[in-house]
Amino acid sequence: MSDVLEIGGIELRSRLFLGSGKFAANKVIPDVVAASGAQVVTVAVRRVDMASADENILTHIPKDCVLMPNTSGARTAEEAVRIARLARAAGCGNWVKIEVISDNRYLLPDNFETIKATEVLAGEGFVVLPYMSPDLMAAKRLADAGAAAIMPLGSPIGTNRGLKTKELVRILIEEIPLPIVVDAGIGRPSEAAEAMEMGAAAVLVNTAIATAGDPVAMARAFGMAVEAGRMAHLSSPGAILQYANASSPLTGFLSE
Amino acid sequence: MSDVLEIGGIELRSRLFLGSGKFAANKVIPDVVAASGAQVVTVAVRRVDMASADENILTHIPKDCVLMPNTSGARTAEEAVRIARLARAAGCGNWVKIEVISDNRYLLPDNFETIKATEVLAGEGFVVLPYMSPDLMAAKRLADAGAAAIMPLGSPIGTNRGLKTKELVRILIEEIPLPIVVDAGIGRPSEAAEAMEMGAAAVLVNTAIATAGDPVAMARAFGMAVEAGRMAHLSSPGAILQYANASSPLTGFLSE
Amino acid sequence: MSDVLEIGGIELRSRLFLGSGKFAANKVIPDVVAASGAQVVTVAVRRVDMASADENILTHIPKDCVLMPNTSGARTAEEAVRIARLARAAGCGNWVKIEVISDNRYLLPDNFETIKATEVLAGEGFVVLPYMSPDLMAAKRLADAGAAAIMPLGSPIGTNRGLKTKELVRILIEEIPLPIVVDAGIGRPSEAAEAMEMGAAAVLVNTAIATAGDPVAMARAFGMAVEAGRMAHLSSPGAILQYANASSPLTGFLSE
Amino acid sequence: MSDVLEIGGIELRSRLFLGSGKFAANKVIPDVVAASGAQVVTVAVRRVDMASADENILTHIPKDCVLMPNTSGARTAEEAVRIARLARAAGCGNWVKIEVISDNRYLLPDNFETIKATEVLAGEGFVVLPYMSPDLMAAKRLADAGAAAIMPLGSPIGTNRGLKTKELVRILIEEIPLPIVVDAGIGRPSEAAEAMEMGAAAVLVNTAIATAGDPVAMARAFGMAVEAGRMAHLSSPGAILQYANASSPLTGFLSE
Amino acid sequence: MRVYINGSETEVAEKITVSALLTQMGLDPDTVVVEHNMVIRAKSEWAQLSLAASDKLEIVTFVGGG
Amino acid sequence: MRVYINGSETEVAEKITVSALLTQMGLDPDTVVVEHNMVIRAKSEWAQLSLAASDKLEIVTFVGGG
Amino acid sequence: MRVYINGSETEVAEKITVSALLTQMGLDPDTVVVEHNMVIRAKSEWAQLSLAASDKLEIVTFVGGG
Amino acid sequence: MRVYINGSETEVAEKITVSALLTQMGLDPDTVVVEHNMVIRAKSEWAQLSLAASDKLEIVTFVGGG
Repeated sequence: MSDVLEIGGIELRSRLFLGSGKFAANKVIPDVVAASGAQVVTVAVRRVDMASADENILTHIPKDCVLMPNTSGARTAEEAVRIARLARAAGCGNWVKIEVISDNRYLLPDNFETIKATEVLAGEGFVVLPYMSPDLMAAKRLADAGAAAIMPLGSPIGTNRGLKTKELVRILIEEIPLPIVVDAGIGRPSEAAEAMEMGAAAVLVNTAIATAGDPVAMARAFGMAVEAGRMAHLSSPGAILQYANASSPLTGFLSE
Repeated sequence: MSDVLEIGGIELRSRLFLGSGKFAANKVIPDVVAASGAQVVTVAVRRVDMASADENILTHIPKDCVLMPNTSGARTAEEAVRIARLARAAGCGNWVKIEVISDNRYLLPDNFETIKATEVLAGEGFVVLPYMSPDLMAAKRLADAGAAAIMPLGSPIGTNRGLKTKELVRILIEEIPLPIVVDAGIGRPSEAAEAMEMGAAAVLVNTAIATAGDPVAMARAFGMAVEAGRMAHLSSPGAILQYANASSPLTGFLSE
Repeated sequence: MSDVLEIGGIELRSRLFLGSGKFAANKVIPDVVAASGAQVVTVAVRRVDMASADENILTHIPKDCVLMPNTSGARTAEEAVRIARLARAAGCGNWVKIEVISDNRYLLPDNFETIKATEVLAGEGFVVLPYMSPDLMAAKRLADAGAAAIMPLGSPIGTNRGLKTKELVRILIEEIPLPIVVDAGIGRPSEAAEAMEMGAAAVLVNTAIATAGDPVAMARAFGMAVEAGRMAHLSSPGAILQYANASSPLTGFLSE
Repeated sequence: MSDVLEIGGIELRSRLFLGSGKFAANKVIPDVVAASGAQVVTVAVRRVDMASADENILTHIPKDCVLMPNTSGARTAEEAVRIARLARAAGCGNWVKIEVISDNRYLLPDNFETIKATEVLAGEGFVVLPYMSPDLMAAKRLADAGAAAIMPLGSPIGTNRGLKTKELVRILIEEIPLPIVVDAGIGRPSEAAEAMEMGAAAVLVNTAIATAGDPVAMARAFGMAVEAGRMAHLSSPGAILQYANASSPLTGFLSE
Repeated sequence: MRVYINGSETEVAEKITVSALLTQMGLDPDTVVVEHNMVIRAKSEWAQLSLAASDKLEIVTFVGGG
Repeated sequence: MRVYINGSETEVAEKITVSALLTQMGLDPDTVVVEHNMVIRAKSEWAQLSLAASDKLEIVTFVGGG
Repeated sequence: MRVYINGSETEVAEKITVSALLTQMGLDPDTVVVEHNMVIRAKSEWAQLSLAASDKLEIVTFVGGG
Repeated sequence: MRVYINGSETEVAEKITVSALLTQMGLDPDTVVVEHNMVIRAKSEWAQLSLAASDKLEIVTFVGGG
């Protein structure tokens, strides 16, 4: 099928974006990436930790993946911009997931600072994918600021609560002429499939895969579910009805 | 993966059962079966129609599929038994989906007559899969009567309304030591995936595939979604939480 | 308003039925009944307990209430009939809530035994209100057996899970020409209101009131919610729309 | 009960705010206000219409109600401020509902402009209740800007779709130390009750009452439902459980 | 003489009547129903109804229930 | 001679066999099942099985169904 | 003399006061608010406030709204 | 000479270059990015770039994140 998603000039065949945090052991990541089929993988930027001789995360991510550093840890647009620039200096491309958070309980993103950071970074040539709290007017401003895609949350990060913001995400999909990537909260493949059926361009999943008992199998499950949901979206699903409609002929039979 | 579903002595690798009704043209069925990966296909029994020189449905169903004739049209156990015997006489195996319906608006099955028919047909050596309105005590009686699997409805036949009976189906899965196959009402791949994630053994889909704009693509989508849901069920999904849980490290960063 | 519910020849103004079990102290019951406005109160029948000099529950129930003994403890129709007869011998009227349960985990009722008991007791002149697992054909049989009303569960007894069987209860309301009383599982006033908005004739609440921190206030809340839901049902609610519809005039304003 | 809601120095006993738009005939409004028990009523500001000798809406609103003019029609903060000042010049108090909308399909509010308008108007001594798209960080900014309460939408204006933004509204209630008033989208009394059970301080209803077949009865229904939901919130509702919990004693009975 | 009261084997006086038994048990006759060998007995019969050895008696009452 | 085929009264030749009838109706014997007076008849019996007046014959086949 | 009333160009008498204009338009002064060249004017000013050519006047009132 | 590395005050040799510092810290230059007094410095500059007292250095790398 020639159904590709183009973001920042790159043509993606997989519509599952993968987060690389929280894995019990990072060495499982290559198998997870392979099983999921993901072509975009997020990473975070942190000060080197002298104490723990932690392996380099990049060694676990296949070279043909698009690397999407996030700006986690940023509480303001200014900090997000600084982190994004550091990330780009690593020479792994110019994608960035903007994430500006100052709420410590629900880790909900700050749309206002996110818009400011988007504007600056898009102006500097980054391919900017802002993580946001679903809100139509904020999404419009992100689009105007130069975002390459919009990433509204389904529910708070890491909760596995699913697509609780369906009503608002549905409106973004309908009204915003950019790819909508549901990021955060997706806990089950069925929820990823539902997001895709609604017309999301992609979903970003991390916790649900990283914390599953078998992350490789779960990655494969998400990969298939995302593809299934996308395919269903393109296949003109039938109408939802109030009354029943027989699957077998109702015409007369033996008793008549 | 060696995850097989055994029903009536047959080992099934695919957990998507396919209904063959309502296709705009039956000649699409072979491609639909292939795309879905289904190994069990339902058919109905009807008087030959001299008026329409209708092609034989069996010519469209691959020979290696398990054929599961239904007893649609039956309003009583007696009629269901008669139809089942006719179906078996065709020499295509001994599986039967019992379907006894006298409600014309919602086409809801009659559990009482269904139990009676199950008892008779199981006694005659049929592999009996009764379609039922989800009810724990009725399911226990079906199990006692010799059913090989239990097929509760997700919502009324042909409505595409989805898994509206989740609460009751969940209990059947937990309490009945037989495969639970969600039959009727599943309208989207995401709903099929959710049923599988809950622990259903399989799902039976007809309308959602047959009436899609592109039934072959929709069949493939359902096949993948069912597999994804099953895989997720086996992969120990993570917990669902109230509060957020960062995917990126929360440890100190630049500003500190 | 002259909106009365007639069951067994009695005209009820309140559509909230109250269960009397599980109260921390039975002496709160008169205030609960008064606050709720309930006119029908259920009780159970048990062997006298010599050990605990338990007060008589009837002393706590206002004399003008309709007493509805249940057959809890019965595992078969025969036991239910025996309990119902004992209850009637107490001389407190001829209403009975049939409850036949042999499932110990979810306490789900046995529709088959319930139908048998209904037939016997209706034949003996009882006003029979069977508690049931929502299933259209079982409800039709209960109606045929002489039930005065049908009482499907919203979710398992005592769970406060709410109206999880909405899809099936909605169909009972539409198809069964008897009052439908949602019994079991209703945990919040909003859920009681929703059942009434759907067209339920009444709801029976016990756990949600008895186990609230303030049962009297909760009883009042349920009484009001049931009345609100009923009133809304009778007031022709507006349509549910996809797109917005301004509440304030959209005609031109200052800027034009 | 001494449960009062204080906003802008005024103590409100009713937690149902009423919108005055869309009534088929404005002369029903006094009966609607009385039936609902509402103490706060919204109105819009418009240019006088010479063509239609429209009666003055204020003649239909009881004098003891708090009048809350909205800024509907405003597309920017500046316009909202201008409308608010005009409204205050009418001499009917200093409350204002800020409503800044430039989206024509879903009429979703613009949180950014709303915050600006809130800051200006709160600085001028208005009691400001901003209508907003539910977003935690925007709500925090509104609080900082001097809002007296925060009014997130349940679903788009006039849709009767209900509390679709539950997940986000729940977080606002938990995190924002101001009254949260659910405004827009509430279509049924049960939904209003649910919002109150969640801990909303009040709900604002217009379309659901104004477009009901019987607006006076529907107003009464909403008034009762809001009170019921509030009372339930204050009564420590019982826990929601997975497994059943008998309402009648499970101790031995006849058969033992 | 031993009878079964609510499932428990119990020693009672020979030919004791139901009325006497209830009094002895401290039960208010107005709050109980009595089943004697599977037959429900009206309150009016209790004064005359004498128990025999091995009789089965059920004495039930109403309790809170939902 | 009149028989009932799938509920419709139909004129057929005297003592016609099921095989002959199917041929005459243009039906492929491999795709149908035949019930004769409420008894299902195996394909192997059809050549010998002659109909009598007023016999009831059901000739069924598989169609698409869910 | 032409002024703009609620966005529409309108012919009015020279130096007409707001009070006179409202009376002429049949509007109840108690139900409207007047903005004159973007400045809200109190009711007490209306009798003295004369319009000049090209002035912009907004006359608003409350209507039903949610 | 004391400088600030990732927020911690640290003793280093006078005029040490970034390259030397990284080597001394056992860090693979290919896996880190260096910000010197708020300015990001390209890898090609590290061999020449000498630190002065009180300089602020941030040495960051990629870790797992979502």
